Amino acid sequence: MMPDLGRYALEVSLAYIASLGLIGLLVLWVWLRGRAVRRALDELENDRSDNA
Amino acid sequence: MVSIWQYANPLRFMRTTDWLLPIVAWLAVAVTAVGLIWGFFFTPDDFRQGATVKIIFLHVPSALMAINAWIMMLVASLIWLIRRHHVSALAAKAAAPVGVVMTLIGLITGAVWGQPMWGTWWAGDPRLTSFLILFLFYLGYIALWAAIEDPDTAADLTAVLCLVGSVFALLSRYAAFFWSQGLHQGASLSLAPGTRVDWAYKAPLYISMTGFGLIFVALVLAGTRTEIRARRMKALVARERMA
Amino acid sequence: MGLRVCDLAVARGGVPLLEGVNFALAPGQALVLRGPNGCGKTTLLRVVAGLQPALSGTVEGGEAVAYAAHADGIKATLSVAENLSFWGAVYGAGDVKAALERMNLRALSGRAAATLSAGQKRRLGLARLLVTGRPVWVLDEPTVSLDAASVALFADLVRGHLAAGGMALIATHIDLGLPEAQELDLRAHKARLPEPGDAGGFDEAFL
Amino acid sequence: MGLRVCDLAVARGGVPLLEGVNFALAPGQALVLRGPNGCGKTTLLRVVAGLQPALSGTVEGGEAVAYAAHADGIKATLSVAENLSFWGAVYGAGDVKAALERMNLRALSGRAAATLSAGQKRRLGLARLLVTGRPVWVLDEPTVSLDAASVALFADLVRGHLAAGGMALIATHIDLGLPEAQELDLRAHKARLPEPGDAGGFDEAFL
Amino acid sequence: MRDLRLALRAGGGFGLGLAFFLILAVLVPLGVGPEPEVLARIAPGVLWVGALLACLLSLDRIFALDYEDGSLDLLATAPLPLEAVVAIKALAHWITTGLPLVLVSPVLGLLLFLPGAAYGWLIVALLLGTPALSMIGAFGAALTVGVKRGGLLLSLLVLPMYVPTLVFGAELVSRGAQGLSVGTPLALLAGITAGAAAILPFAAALVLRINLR
Amino acid sequence: MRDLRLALRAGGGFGLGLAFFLILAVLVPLGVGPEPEVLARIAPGVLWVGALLACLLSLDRIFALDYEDGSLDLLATAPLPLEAVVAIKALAHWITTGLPLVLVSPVLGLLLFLPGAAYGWLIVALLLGTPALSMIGAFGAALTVGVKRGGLLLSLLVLPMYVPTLVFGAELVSRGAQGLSVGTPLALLAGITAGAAAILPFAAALVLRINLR
Ligand code: HEM
Ligand SMILES: Nc1ncnc2c1ncn2[C@@H]1O[C@H](COP(=O)(O)OP(=O)(O)OP(=O)(O)O)[C@@H](O)[C@H]1O
Ligand SMILES: Nc1ncnc2c1ncn2[C@@H]1O[C@H](COP(=O)(O)OP(=O)(O)OP(=O)(O)O)[C@@H](O)[C@H]1O
Ligand SMILES: [Mg+2]
Ligand SMILES: [Mg+2]
Repeated sequence: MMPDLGRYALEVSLAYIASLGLIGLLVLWVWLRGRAVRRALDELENDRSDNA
Repeated sequence: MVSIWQYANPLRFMRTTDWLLPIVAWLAVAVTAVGLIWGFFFTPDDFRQGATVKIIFLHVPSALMAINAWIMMLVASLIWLIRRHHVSALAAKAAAPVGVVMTLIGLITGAVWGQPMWGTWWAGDPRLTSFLILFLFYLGYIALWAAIEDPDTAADLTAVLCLVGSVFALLSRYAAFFWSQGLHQGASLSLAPGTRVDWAYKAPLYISMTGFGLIFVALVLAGTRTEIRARRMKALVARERMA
Repeated sequence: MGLRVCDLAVARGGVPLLEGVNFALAPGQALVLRGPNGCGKTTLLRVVAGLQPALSGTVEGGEAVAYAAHADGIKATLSVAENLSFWGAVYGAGDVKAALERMNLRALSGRAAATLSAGQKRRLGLARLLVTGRPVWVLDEPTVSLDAASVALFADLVRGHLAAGGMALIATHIDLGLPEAQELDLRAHKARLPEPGDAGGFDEAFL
Repeated sequence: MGLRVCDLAVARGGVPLLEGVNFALAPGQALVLRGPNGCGKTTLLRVVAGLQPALSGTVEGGEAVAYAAHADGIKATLSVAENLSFWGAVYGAGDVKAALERMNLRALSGRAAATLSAGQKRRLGLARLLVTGRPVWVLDEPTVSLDAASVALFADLVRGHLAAGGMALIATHIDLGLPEAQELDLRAHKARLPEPGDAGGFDEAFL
Repeated sequence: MRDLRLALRAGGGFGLGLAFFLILAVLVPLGVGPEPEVLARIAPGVLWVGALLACLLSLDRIFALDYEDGSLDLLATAPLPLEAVVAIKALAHWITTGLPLVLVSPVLGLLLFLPGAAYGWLIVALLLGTPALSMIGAFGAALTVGVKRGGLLLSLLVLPMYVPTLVFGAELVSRGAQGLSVGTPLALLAGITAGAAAILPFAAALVLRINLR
Repeated sequence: MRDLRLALRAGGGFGLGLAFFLILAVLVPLGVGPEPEVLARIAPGVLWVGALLACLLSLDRIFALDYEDGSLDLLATAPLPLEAVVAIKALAHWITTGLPLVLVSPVLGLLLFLPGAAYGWLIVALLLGTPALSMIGAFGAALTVGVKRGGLLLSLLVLPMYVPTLVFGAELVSRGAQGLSVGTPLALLAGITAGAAAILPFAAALVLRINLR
C-alpha cells in the first residue's frame, strides 16, 4: 500500500505530517473555541430567560 | 432576488450557516482527502525530483490559499469600512488565523522541499522572502485585533491596517523580486523548464487546491459564527451591567 | 450661533448610557450637568465636542466648542507660558499674557509644567480656554483640585465669558457659585434597556 | 503606635515650602490638612509616607502608612477585582471581596479598569486602602471626582477605620463631612525665606 | 509652523536617535567580527537597518504622549485639520530623527569600511528614504496610540511596511558602491516617499479619529 | 509570586518580542543581500544584536507604566522590599522576552544560514546571556523612569552596558560554529549574568528610590 518514496521518504512524509498536523491543530482550535463560546453564550441566554 | 447584503444580518447569517457549514465542512474533508490521497499514493515519481514532487499537492494549494485569504480579508475590510456590515468585519477577523496557518504550511512544505531540491532549507529567494513578509503582516493584523478592547474600534483599525498593509505587501513582493532573482519556480504550472505538466499531476493538484479552498471557507464560516456569538455575549454582558 | 442638542442618545463601550437629552444654549447662558458617578457626563460632553459619534440625535453648533477634559493636555517639559502660547497658536486667537494674568499664573509663567501642583495645573488647563477664543466652553469637572479661592476665580471667569456672549456647558459634582446657570439632572435621562428581541434579533445581537 | 510629626520642614524642587509642622495622631484620630493650592500639602504627605526626605524634623510611625496619591495606581488592562487582589497580595492582608462590597464596586468587579469613569476609578483607588491593612491612611485629595453619595460613603469608610483604631491624615479642599476630625491650616507654617547670610553662606549657596 | 518648533522642544530626543544609530554601528562590528571585507560588504544594509531601528525607537513619542495627557483630544477639536497635525508631526519626527541620521551617516560608514564610491549614494538614499520611514511610522503610531506602551506592537506593524524602503535604499547604496546604474531604485525610493507623504496622512488621521472615539 | 503572574498578564506582549526578533532576521538579509556565505558569516552577531534589541524595546514597560499610574509610589510604601520588586520584574521580563527568544532562535538561525554546529551553542549562549540583558535593562529602566517616553535615552544608557554580553555571546557562538574551544567566553558570560543578578537589583532599587523622591 505505502508507495515507495525512495531517497526522499523523510522529506515527503515530514511535509505531509507537518501540514496535516497544522491543519488539524487549526481545526481543533476553531472547534474548541467555538464550543467554549457557544456554551458560555447559552448559559448567559438561559440566565436571561430565567430572569425574564 | 435576495441580495447578499442580507447576510450582513447576523441572525440570517447564523441561520444559513447552520445548514451550510456542515455541508461545506464535510465536502472539504472529502475533496481534500481525495486530492491528497491521490497525490500521495497514486502519482508517479518525477524523473528529476523523485518522490518530492508529491509535496506540490500541499505546497501550492496552501500557498495559494495563504494569498487568497489575505485578499478575502481585504475585501471584507473594505465592505466593513464602506457599508459597516458587522459580519464582514468578523469574517475578516476569523480568516486571519486560517491565513497564518496556510502561510506556515506553505513555508514549511517549501522548506522541506527545498532541502532535497536546492540543497538548503532556506534561500534568499524573492518568493520565499515575500511570503515570509506576508506572514509578518498576518501576525501584525492578528496582534492588533488582540490589542484593542472595543470591538468596533478594533474592526475599524484592523480594516485600515489591512488596506494600507496590502499596498505595502504588494510593494514588498515587487521589492523582493528586485532584490534577488532566486531559485523558485515561476508562476506557471511547469515543474521544471522543458517538462510539460502531466495531467497525472495536474488533476490531483487541482483537486487538492479545491479542497484547501473548501477548508478555508469552512473554517472561516465556523470562525465567523464563533465571533458573532462572542460579540453577542459581550453585548449581553454589557447590557446586564446596565440593568 | 448657540448650541442646540436634540434628542441625543449616547453610548460608551457599546452600552447606551443616556437618551432623550434636549437642551439649547443661547449666548450668555450656562448649563450645569449633574448626575452621579458613571452616569455618562463625560461621554455626553465628548459627543457634544464632536470627539465621539452620537447613538442618535443631533448636536448643532458643536464646531464652536472649546473642550476641557479630565486631563489637561499640558506638556510637562514646556513652561506654563509656552504651553499656553502653543494653544494660542493652534487656535490663532487669544492673548496669552492676559490669560496668565487672569488665572493668577503670572508668577508661575516660566516654570516647567511638570513642577506645578495639582491645582496649579488645573488653573493652567482653564487658562487655555481663554486663548481659544471659542464661544462655547464644554468643561468636564473644571474645579477638581482647586481651592476655594480658585473656585471663585473660576466662577468669575465663566461669568465674564457669559457676559461677553459666550456659553458654557459644565459637568460637575460640586457647587460652583454660579446661581444664574441652569441645571440639568441626567438621572432623568438614563437609557432604558432595549426590550429583548426588540429589533427582530438583528440589532440586538450587537446592541 | 500612632503617627508623630515633629518640627517638620519640607521642600520641593529645592524650594522650602513648609516648616515647623507639628502634629500627632493617636489611634482613632483623623487630621485634615488645609491650605491653598501649591502650599505643599502633597509634598508634606509624601514626606510622611517616606517617599521623600524631610528638610529637617522627624516623622515617627511612617512605616505603618498606606498612601493614596493624586494618581490611583490602577492598571488599565487588569479588571477591578484583579487590581485589588494584586495590592492585597502585596500587603499580604485584607479581604478583596469585602473591600469591593464596601466601596460599592461589586457590579464593576469584572470590568477592565480602563473603562471606568473618573469617579469609579477613584472609588477603586480608595478600596485599595481597605486591603492594605495598614493603620495610618495618608490621603491626598481622596474625594476628587466623587459625587455626593460617594463622598458620604468615603466619610463612612474613614469613620469605620477610625473606630477600628486606625488613623487618617487627609489633604483636601472640600468639606468631607467628618466633623470629628481635627484640622490643620498649613498657611500658618509657610516656610520663611532664609535670611541672607543665615547659615554661614554655605547652604545658602544651594538654596 | 509653531507646532513644529514646539514639537522639537518637547520631543527632546534630538541627539538620541543619532546616538542610537552610532551605538548600533559600533555594536555590529563587535558582534560580527572585525574583518574589513565582511563589514564593507554588509555596511549599506547595516546602516539602513540601523536607520530603520533608530526611527522605530522614537516613533511611539509621535502621538502617545499627546494621547496620554489629553492633548490629542484637544487638538482634534481645534481648528487645525487632523491631517495637517499628522503631517506636521511626521515632519517633526523626520527633522529630529531622520535628518540627523542622514548627516551623520558618512561618519558611521567609515566605522563600517563603506567603500568610497558609496558615500554620496548613501546620503542620497537616506535623504530620499527616511521621510517615508517617518510617515509610515506616524501611521503605525496612530494605529497603536490607544495601546499602553505599544512599542513592540508598533514595531511589528511598522517594520514589515519598511521593507520596500529598506530594499531599495540598501540596493541603491550597494549599486552605487559598485558603480552600477542606480536609476530604478532611485525612482522607486522617491516614488514610495512621495506616495507615503500623499496618502498616509489621511489614513493616519482617520485612524486617530477612530482611536479617540 | 503573584506579581509575576500579574506582570505576565498586564505585559501582554508575550509573542511580540519574538515577532520583533523574527522581523529583524528577515530584514537583515533584505538589507545585506541574499548571499548565503555572507549571511552565515554574520549570523551569530546579527542574532545577538537582534536579541538585544528585542529586549531593549520591551524594557520601558518594566517600570514606566507603574511610575505613570502611581503604582510605583504605592509599591515603594508597600511591605515588599524594592529590591525584590526589581528582581521579580526583571525575571518577569526575561520570561516574557528572553526565554521565547532562546526557544525560537534556531529557526531564525535557519533564515540566516547559521552553520549546523553552531545551533547548540547559540541556545546555550542565549540562555546564559539573556538574563543579564533583562537585569541590566531593569537597571537602565529604573534610571530613566522619570523621563517621559525615555525609550531612546534608555537604549543609549543600556546598549553600552550590553557590550560585554554581546561580545562574549557572539564569540561563543562563532567559536562553537568553527569547532574551537569555548570555555573562556562561556565562563565569562556566566560570570556576567551571575554578577548582574547579584548586584544590579540593589543598584536598581536605589536608583528607583531616588527617582521617586
Ligand atoms: C520555504 C520555501 C518556499 C516558499 C515559502 C514557497 C512559496 C511559494 C508560494 C508563495 C507560491 C505561490 C505562487 C506564487 O507566489 O506565485 C509557491 C508556488 C510554488 N512553489 Fe514554492 N515555495 C518554497 C519552496 C519551493 C520549492 C523548494 C519548490 C520546488 C522545488 C517549490 C515549488 C513551487 C511550485 C511548483 C509552485 C507553483 C508555481 C505556480 O505555478 O504558481 N516551492 N511557492
Ligand atoms: N468600554 C466600556 N465598556 C463598558 N462601559 C464603559 C466603557 N467605558 C466606560 N464605561 C462606563 O460608561 C459609564 C459612563 O462613563 P462616564 O465617564 O461618561 O461617566 P461620568 O458621568 O463622567 O462619571 P464621573 O462623574 O465618574 O466622571 C461609566 O459607568 C463607565 O463605567
Ligand atoms: N521642581 C520644582 N521646583 C520648584 N517648585 C516646585 C517643584 N515642584 C513643585 N513645586 C512647587 O511646590 C509647591 C508645592 O506643591 P504641592 O504639590 O505640594 O502642593 P499642594 O499643596 O499639594 O497643592 P494642590 O492643592 O494644588 O495639590 C507648588 O507651589 C509647586 O509649584
Ligand atoms: Mg467623568
Ligand atoms: Mg496636591
